[in-house]
Amino acid sequence: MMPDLGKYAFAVLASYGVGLGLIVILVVASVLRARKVRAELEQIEQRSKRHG
Amino acid sequence: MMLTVRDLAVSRGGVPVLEGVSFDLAPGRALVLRGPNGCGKTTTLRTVAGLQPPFEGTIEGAGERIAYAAHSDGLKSMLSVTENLRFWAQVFGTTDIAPALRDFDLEGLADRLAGNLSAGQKRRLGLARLMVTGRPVWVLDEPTVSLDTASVALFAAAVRRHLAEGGSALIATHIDLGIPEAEIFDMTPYKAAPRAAVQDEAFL
Amino acid sequence: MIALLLRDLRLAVRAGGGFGLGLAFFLIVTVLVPFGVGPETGLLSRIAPGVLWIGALLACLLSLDRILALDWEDGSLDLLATAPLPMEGIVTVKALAHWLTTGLPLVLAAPLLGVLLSLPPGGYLWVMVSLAVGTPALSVIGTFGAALTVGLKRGGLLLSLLVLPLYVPTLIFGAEVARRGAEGLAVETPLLMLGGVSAGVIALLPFASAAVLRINLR
Amino acid sequence: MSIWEYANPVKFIRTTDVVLPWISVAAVLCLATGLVWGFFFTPDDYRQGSTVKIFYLHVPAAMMAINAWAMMLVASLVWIVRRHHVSALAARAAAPVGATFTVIALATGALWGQPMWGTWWAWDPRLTSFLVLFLFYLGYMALWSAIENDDTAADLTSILCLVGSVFAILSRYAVLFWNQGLHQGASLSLDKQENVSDIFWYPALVCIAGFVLLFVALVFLRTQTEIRARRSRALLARERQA
Repeated sequence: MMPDLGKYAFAVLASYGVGLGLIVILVVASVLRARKVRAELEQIEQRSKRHG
Repeated sequence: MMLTVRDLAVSRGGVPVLEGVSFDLAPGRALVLRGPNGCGKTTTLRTVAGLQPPFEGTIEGAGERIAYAAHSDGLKSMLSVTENLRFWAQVFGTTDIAPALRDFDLEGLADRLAGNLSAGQKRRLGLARLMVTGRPVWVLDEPTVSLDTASVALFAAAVRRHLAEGGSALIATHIDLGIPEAEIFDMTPYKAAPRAAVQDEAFL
Repeated sequence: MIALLLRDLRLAVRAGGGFGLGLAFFLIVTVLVPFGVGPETGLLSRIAPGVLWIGALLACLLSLDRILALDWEDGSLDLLATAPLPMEGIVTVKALAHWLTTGLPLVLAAPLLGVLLSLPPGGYLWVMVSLAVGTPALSVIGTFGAALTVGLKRGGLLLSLLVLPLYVPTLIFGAEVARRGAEGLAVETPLLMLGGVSAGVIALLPFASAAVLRINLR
Repeated sequence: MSIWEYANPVKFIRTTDVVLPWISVAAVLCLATGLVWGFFFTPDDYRQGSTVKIFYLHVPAAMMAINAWAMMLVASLVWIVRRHHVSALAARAAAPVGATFTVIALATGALWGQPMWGTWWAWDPRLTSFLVLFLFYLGYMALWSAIENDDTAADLTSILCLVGSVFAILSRYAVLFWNQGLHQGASLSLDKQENVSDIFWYPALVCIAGFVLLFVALVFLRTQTEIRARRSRALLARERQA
C-alpha cells in the first residue's frame, strides 16, 4: 500500500506531517474558540433576557 | 461672528454622553459649562475644538477661530518659557509674545526652562499660549487647575480683556472665576439617555 | 511648519536623545560585528556595506517611538491638530526632523565606521550616497509606524514589528547600491530603484500617516 | 436583494450557518481525495523523485497564502468605503488562516529544498518573499490585538493592510532583483506549471480546490466567532451602562 518514497522519504513524510499538522491545529483552534465564544454569548444573552 | 451650537450630541468611545445641547456664544461673551464629573464637559469642548466629530447636530463659527487649551499644556520642558510661547506664536502666524508674558506675569520667568517651573507657573504659561494664537474663541478645559487665587485673578483679568476686545470664551470649570459677564450653562439636563456605543449597535 | 521643524531640532539637540543615542547605537552595532564574525579583514570588507546598512536601520528604528509619543504625552499633538497646520504637513515635518537628527548623522558617520570594517576604498562614496537616498524613506515609514502606535502603552515593540517588514525594499536596494559600489560594479539600477522607493514613500505615505493620526486623536 | 445584505451580522451568521457544513464537508472531501490521490497514486517525477508529492500541499498553501492577503485587502477596502463591520471582522478572521498557510508553504518549501538544493533554507526569491509576507501577517495580527476600541482597530488595520500590500509587492520585486543571479533554473522550481504533466496536475487541482474550500470554511467560522465576540462585548457594555 505505502508507496516507495525512496531516498526522499523523510522530506515527503515530514512535509505531509507538518502541513496536515498545522491545518489540524488551525481547524481545532478555530472550532474550540468558536464553541467557547458561542457559549459565552449564550450565557450573556440568557442573563440579559432574565434581567431585561 | 457667533459660535452657534445646535442640537449637539457628543460621544465618548462611541457612547453618546450628552444630547440636545444648543447655545450661542456672541463676541464679547463668555459661557461657563457646569456639571458633575464625567458629564461630558471635556468631550463637548473637544468636539467644539474640532478634535472629534459631533455625534449629532451642528457647530458653526468654530474651526479656525478656536484656540483650545486642554488639561495638558503642551509645553516642552527642555525649552524656555519664551521659546515655548514663540513656537506657538509662529505656528499660529503671530509675532508678539510680550503681552502674553506680561498678562500672565511670566516676565520674570522668561528665560527659565519650562521643566523647572512649578505646576501653577506651567499652567499660566499654558494659558498665555491662548493670547499668542490670535484666535477669537477661547475654548478652555478646567483652566484654573493648580492656579492660586492671585493667578486665577490674573487669568480672569486676561479673559475679561479678551472679551472686551471682541473675543469670546467657552470655559468648563467648577470654581467661580470672577468674571461677572459670564453666563452659566448647566449641562446636567442634557445627559444622554443610556444607549449602546455606535460601533456596537450593529451587534445588538 | 518651519517653526515646528526648528522646535523639534532644538529639542533633539537639548534632550540629547536624538543625536547621541542613535549614533552611539550605530557605533556599537558596527563594533560588535567583528566580535561576532571574527577579525578577518577580507570577510569584514565583504560584509561591510550590508553591516553599515543594517546598523543604520536599527539606529533609525531605535528612536522612532519618540517621533510622536512625546508630543502625544504632553498634549502638544492635540494642540497642533487645532493649529492652522495640515496633518500631512505635521507628519512630514516630524519625519524630516527625525531624519535630520538621526538619518543625516548616520550618513555622515558611516565612512568613519567603514574604516573599522575595512570597507573597500571605492565603497565609501556609495555607502554614503545610498544612505543619503535611503534613510529619508526609513524616517517617513517610521513616522507611519509611530502614528499607528501613538496611543498605545508599550507600543515600542509593536512599532518595530510593524515597521521592519516595511523596511525590506529600502534595505534591499540600499544595501545593494552600497555592495555594488564597494565591489566596483555598476550601481545605476539599484540606485534608481532606491530613489524611486524613497520618492514614492515620501510623496504618498504622509497621507496614510495623517489619516492614521487623525483616527488615533479621535 | 443586494450583496450588502450579508454585511448584516445576523444575516451573515444565519446564511453561513446554512452553508458552513456543506463547505466543510466539501473541503474535507477535496483535501482527502487530492492528497490521497497525490500521495498514493501518482508516480515519481523523473528528476525530483518522490519529492514531487510535496507539490500537493505546497502549491495550494502558497496560493492561498497570497489570496488570503488579497481577500483581507478587499475586505479592508470595503470597511473603509462602506463601513460594514462584518467586512472588517472577516479581514481579522482571515489573517491567522493566511499566516498558517504561509508557514505551511515555507515549511514544505524548506523540506523540499533540503534534498533538491542541498540546504534547508536558500534565500530563493520566492521563499524570501513568503518570509516577508509572514512578517506582514504577524504585524497585522499584532496591531489588531493591541488596540482596545474595535472600530479604531478596524480603521488602523485596514490602512496598515493597504500600505502593507503596496510594500509587499515592492518587496517581491526587490527580492527578485536582489537574488536574480543566484536563482535556480525554473526546471527545478517547485511550482512551475509548465514542467508538470497532467498526471501530477489533476490531483493538484483537487487539492487547490480543497484549500480554497478550507479557507472559505475557516473564514466563515472565524468571522462568526468574531461577530459573536463583538456581540458579547456589546451586551456587556450595555449591561454596565444600565
